[in-house]
Amino acid sequence: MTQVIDKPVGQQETRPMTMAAALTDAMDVALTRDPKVIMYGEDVGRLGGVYRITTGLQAKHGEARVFDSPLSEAAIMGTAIGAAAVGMRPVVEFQFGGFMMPAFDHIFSHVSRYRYRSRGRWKTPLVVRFPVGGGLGLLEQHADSPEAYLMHTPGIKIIYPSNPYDAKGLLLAAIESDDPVFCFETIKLYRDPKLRQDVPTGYYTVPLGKARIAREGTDVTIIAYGGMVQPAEAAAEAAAQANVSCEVIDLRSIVPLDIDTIINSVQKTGRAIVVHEAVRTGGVGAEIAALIQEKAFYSLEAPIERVTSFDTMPSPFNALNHFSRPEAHHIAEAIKKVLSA
Amino acid sequence: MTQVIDKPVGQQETRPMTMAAALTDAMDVALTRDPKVIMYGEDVGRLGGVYRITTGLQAKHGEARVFDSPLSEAAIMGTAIGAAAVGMRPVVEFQFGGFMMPAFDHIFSHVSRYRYRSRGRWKTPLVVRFPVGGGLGLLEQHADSPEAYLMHTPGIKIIYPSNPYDAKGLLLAAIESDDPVFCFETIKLYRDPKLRQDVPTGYYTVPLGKARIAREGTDVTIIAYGGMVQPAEAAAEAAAQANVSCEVIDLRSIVPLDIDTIINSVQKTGRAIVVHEAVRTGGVGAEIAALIQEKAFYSLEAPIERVTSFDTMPSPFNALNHFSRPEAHHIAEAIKKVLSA
Amino acid sequence: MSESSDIFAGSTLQTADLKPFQILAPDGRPVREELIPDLEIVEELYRRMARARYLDDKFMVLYKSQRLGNYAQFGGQEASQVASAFVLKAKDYVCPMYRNTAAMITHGWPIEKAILYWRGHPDGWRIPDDLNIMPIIISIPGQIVHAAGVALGIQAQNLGAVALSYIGEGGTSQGDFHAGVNFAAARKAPAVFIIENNGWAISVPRKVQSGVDYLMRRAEGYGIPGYLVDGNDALAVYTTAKKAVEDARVGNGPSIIEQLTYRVRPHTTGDDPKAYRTEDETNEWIANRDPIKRLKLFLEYEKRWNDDREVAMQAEIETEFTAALEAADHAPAPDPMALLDYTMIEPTWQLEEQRATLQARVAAEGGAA
Amino acid sequence: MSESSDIFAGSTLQTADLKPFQILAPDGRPVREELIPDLEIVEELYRRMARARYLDDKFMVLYKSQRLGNYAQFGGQEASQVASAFVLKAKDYVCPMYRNTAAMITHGWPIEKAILYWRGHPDGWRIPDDLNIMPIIISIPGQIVHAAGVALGIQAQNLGAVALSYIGEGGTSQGDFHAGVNFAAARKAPAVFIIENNGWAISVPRKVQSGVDYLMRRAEGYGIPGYLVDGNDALAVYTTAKKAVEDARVGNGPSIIEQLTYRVRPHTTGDDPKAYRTEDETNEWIANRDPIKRLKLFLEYEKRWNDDREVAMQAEIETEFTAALEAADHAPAPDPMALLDYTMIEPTWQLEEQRATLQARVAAEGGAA
Ligand SMILES: Cc1ncc(C[n+]2csc(CCOP(=O)(O)OP(=O)(O)O)c2C)c(N)n1
Ligand SMILES: Cc1ncc(C[n+]2csc(CCOP(=O)(O)OP(=O)(O)O)c2C)c(N)n1
Ligand SMILES: [Mg+2]
Ligand SMILES: [Mg+2]
Repeated sequence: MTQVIDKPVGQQETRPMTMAAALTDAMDVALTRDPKVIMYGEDVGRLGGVYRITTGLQAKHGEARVFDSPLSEAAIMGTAIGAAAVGMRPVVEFQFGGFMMPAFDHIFSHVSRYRYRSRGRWKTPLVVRFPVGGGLGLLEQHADSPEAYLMHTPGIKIIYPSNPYDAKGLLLAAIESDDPVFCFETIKLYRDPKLRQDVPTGYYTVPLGKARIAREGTDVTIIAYGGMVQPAEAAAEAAAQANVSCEVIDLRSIVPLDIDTIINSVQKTGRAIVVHEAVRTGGVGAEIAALIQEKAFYSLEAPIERVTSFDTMPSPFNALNHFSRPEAHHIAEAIKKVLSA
Repeated sequence: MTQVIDKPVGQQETRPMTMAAALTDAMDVALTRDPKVIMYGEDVGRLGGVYRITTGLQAKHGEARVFDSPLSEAAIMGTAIGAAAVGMRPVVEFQFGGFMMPAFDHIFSHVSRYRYRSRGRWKTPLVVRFPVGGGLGLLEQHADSPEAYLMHTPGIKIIYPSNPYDAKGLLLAAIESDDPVFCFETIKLYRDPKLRQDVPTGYYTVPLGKARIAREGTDVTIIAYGGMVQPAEAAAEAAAQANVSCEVIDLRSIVPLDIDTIINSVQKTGRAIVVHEAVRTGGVGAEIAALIQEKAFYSLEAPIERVTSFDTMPSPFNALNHFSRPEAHHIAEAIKKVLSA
Repeated sequence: MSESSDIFAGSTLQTADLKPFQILAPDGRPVREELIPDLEIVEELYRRMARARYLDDKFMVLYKSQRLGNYAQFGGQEASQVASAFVLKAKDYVCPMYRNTAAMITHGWPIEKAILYWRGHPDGWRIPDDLNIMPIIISIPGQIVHAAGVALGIQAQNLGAVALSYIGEGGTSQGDFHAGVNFAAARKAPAVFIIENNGWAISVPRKVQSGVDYLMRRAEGYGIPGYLVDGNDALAVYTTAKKAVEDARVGNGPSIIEQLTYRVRPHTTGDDPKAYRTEDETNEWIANRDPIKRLKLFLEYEKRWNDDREVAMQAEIETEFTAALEAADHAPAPDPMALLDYTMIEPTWQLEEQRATLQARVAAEGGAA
Repeated sequence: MSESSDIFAGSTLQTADLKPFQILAPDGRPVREELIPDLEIVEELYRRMARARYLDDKFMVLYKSQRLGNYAQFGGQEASQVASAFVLKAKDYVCPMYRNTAAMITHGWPIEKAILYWRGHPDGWRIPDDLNIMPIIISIPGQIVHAAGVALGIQAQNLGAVALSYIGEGGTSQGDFHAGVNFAAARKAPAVFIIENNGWAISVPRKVQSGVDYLMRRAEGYGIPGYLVDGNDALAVYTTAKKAVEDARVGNGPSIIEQLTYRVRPHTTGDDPKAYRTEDETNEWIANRDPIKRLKLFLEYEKRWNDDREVAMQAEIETEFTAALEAADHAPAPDPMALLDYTMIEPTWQLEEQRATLQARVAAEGGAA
């Protein structure tokens, strides 16, 4: 289902990979290419992280380069800033997206402003990775989607892959970026067998800020990212049965945001739906809706719809998850709504 | 200039107050009315806070109820949660809005979810106050406007007064609220002599979630809050010279948001501008724009404009502040723009 | 260990050698005869620890048969949790983290609720009205700061109560551990902070967390007592917790207690420790340092226990648990409105709109709402 | 002070009485003759402290005449900052907070830049390329964690350098103080953490921050050395910092140094301490414990100093400062594009749009852009 674009020409060797494997491979490639890359976080060493995304990296690249840190996100984030400033390229992990908050002062006050504050003397080329999203019936605080907090924080980039090829290419581009990058990894996608695809084993990057048109269409534009691309595609597929042609845009990165692809599509379709798993109010969907009405006002034939989780805690009530976290049929309703407007 | 509505009838005694004085008075009234109210934070005791908003309260109500805490926003926020849960009504202060971030885990993970998490067993009726906004040439990090981070966080309320009467009434309503409330106090307004007005000396509340129509108009709706209400009014005044009639809405609270007043106005004017001092991307303006296009789509005659600060650090460059922080003439440009659309 | 540089008058470095406080040796023999509490109490501790162990075992079974969600086991830490929470009065507060099911049931959490909680059932999240247990905290270590706040509230209202909070040794690396303990210490608030040092933070061994030998040395930096205790010795835990709690209660301020124990089970039911530690290490603790076995041996030496009593006790425990499980199994299916209930006391219009959406979705599924 | 409860083998409470390390008494007489450094060094320390004091005095004057923004004075803390930063090599890093202008100029920050920085001029924010000074941190205490990270980077690249960071006694109550120091200690990273205990955090006295007598006792909890130093004794500060920095450099890991000093001036130029402390307290420090006077007295006893040298030195200092001020006064008016410069290395399209807006606004004002 997932189409891959931007595949580098001439890339030879590939291997079938899940998203988890592609991320691991990206880090392996980065550690091999650049001695300045180091990796740390909680459980990332021996265990390879609770989702095993750093599996094997300590064994291969040594404890000096891949190591367990004390249990402190503030220390992880704050030290990554210092280490990056003096020449390293830290790639650090938070155990879950919701656990970035103890580090939030370093995000809001420091990583976003360190370069600005020194007027370019110090840059902080670092990457922070973490699993996000729900639908797995995990404990509370293991299903957050905190991207909007970061989007509202200047000076940083945000990637949000939806498939193995992108995950590897975006993460490698992030590690190469001289601006700090936050990498959102949807837990539900890590080992999704449907996503397994042939991914180049070598080095390549997917440019930050170029969205992927996951499905072309003419009637409705659905904008999604990460774990929401699949339900968006499913809803589009279902709509196709009823002769409604949906274009699905997979943003790939939130910052930079590929506004051109969004606006081109909405100019064509006149109708837009933004889907995200984060809570609704003040989410990324609000920003995208604001931008669309700003830049494609005269093309819009219906109010832009947002399909999001409810404005409450991501459900710890296993049995009820599916009522809040966006599913294909919720998007289907939104499609009906924008069409009937 | 500032019109006061919702003035309780029969309220007798008043005294001219600045916004600073009105806030102090509100807390004095609250401490007097309710023995469960306690106040703490950095420098709030003897000194009365760096902006002297708690001046005199320790002397009057005693060190047990108004006291200096250790220098830790996380401790201030986290202990307020615990103390509120077991029966107190803490009103705590952060020294500046930008300094709430060390406490952000307690905001994101706890104060927003404590009641939900216990399914109503524990509530956390607390208020967190702090000065925000710039335009005063202070040091870096003394000019942030972090309301969007809170708006995206469920379970909490946000008040943002623009004048003495509202400040006192909203703060008293906040202290009375059983939901946690964050109170944004615009530094620039604290002692603005233009705002000085007669404020009742006794107890009264201004209901949360009811916006104030600061100026009626028919051509353009300008939505603002806190320190942006004055420039919005000034821009409206200037526009009136050119026979453009602007309606200025002072939100008073961001959560709850008075959507009815906004939508009624936009249905009348067909044109909307949202003004805030926070950085643009992912700000409150995005949410309001998204809501307006959702609920007043067919009334809109022009794209909703946002007048905000740039997507960077609030300027520490004293001489340059006025290029980024919204001023009346920036809003005037937006008025022209929505009219020419 | 003390650095007695003759140059630096004011230097410190681990000035005292420390040994964990013990009353019973691992073989159950008293090493501090004079400190043995009333034997009624010892028996009660034993019963409650056995009850906790039974629950932990059963929860593993329930998880495996998918009748429970991913659950944080405490097996092996029964002395550490039960014997400490046991010293509390009903008016005292427990501020728990995810691994404190044993402490929570000791303070009165109904087992039925514990099952529902770990099933992700709304009724399990609801803390009963008469119970002074704060919400279980997952984001490490929020509970420590909340405990300082609860203690502040106790102090302000003169409630005569104490806030007892637990944290893993891994959690002590978090900034909030410091911020919370320091706040409580600075205000002499009635809180007690127990570090359950179970050797591991998921896959990360104790030594990665800090260069210090014992984490209770942190107490030194707050001007409060720090205690190092054999956390698998229920009597040492009990005696220390009692002192710390009563000190706090009478206004002497907080203490830090480090209880040396071991997480003999996986981090949670979803974890497999083979990936990061040897089974030998674990087996050594199970074989030679089990807290329940130790207490039982002691009671046997004291002739306070025998097989008959054991069998009767186990039967009681089983009966209680079976009834609780049955009750939990009969809990009504969760009401989907629970997704939005309790978010705000005065819900915003957005929440009301979403409530309507939720109702429609539930209705579309043929649900009740 | 030690609690030698015979019950609790493993308990600690402030096990050692501490006295601040001193080499010179307040009257300038050596109390530890044998530890006096080379007198060349003492002279150089004196010069640099005098230079720093001159700057601090001048900055106050500039502020009053509105030629400087609100500025965080360090006056009275010259020994604490200058004598510690003085031990660094050029390759070492300073991770400063807002009050560290003295430490920064000691490590090579041009006075002209300092003036521009405190004027809020973009050129002052730019740290010169050859200087290993990290950005001044306002959000307390980010610099501590960054220093741990700089130390990590030093370690990883074998740079043979050390990261020196400063924090006020108030800042030690923040969680991040703990998180940062613990991280560095756990990894034996080459960092040194200096607590400048100047008695006050704005209006909040030391005792409110913590129940402990000396904050360097925190070191005990990280397994690293803690030093208590008379922070107004330049020679004691120098000697201790030297040891801590060289220990860190050779791989022995970090230390915490608490330097007892006093903020004789207002918190910042905008503050009025009369609101919260007595002038007597302050005057006592000024009269009897001034760090510069102490060093001068010592040099005079040693016959290394006299009025002629003093006059010549003051003239030099004045000349240097006057030139720096002149240069700063001649700095070009800030380019308004500085508002957006350096936000991102690869600016987003939003930033580019905003750049155009900014350009238009500047043009409308008749500016240069
Ligand atoms: C803020 C935060 N970061 C990370 C985690 C993920 N996490 C869950 S348990 C754990 C290890 C905790 O170890 P410890 O504190 O020793 O407690 P134990 O589990 O051993 O009882 C981690 C890192 C979390 N829950 N919260
Ligand atoms: C996170 C944060 N909270 C609050 C403040 C406001 N603030 C500035 S200085 C100060 C007191 C600091 O005292 P101390 O750490 O002793 O340093 P000193 O100013 O005495 O050098 C406070 C509370 C801040 N800068 N950062
Ligand atoms: Mg542990
Ligand atoms: Mg201080």
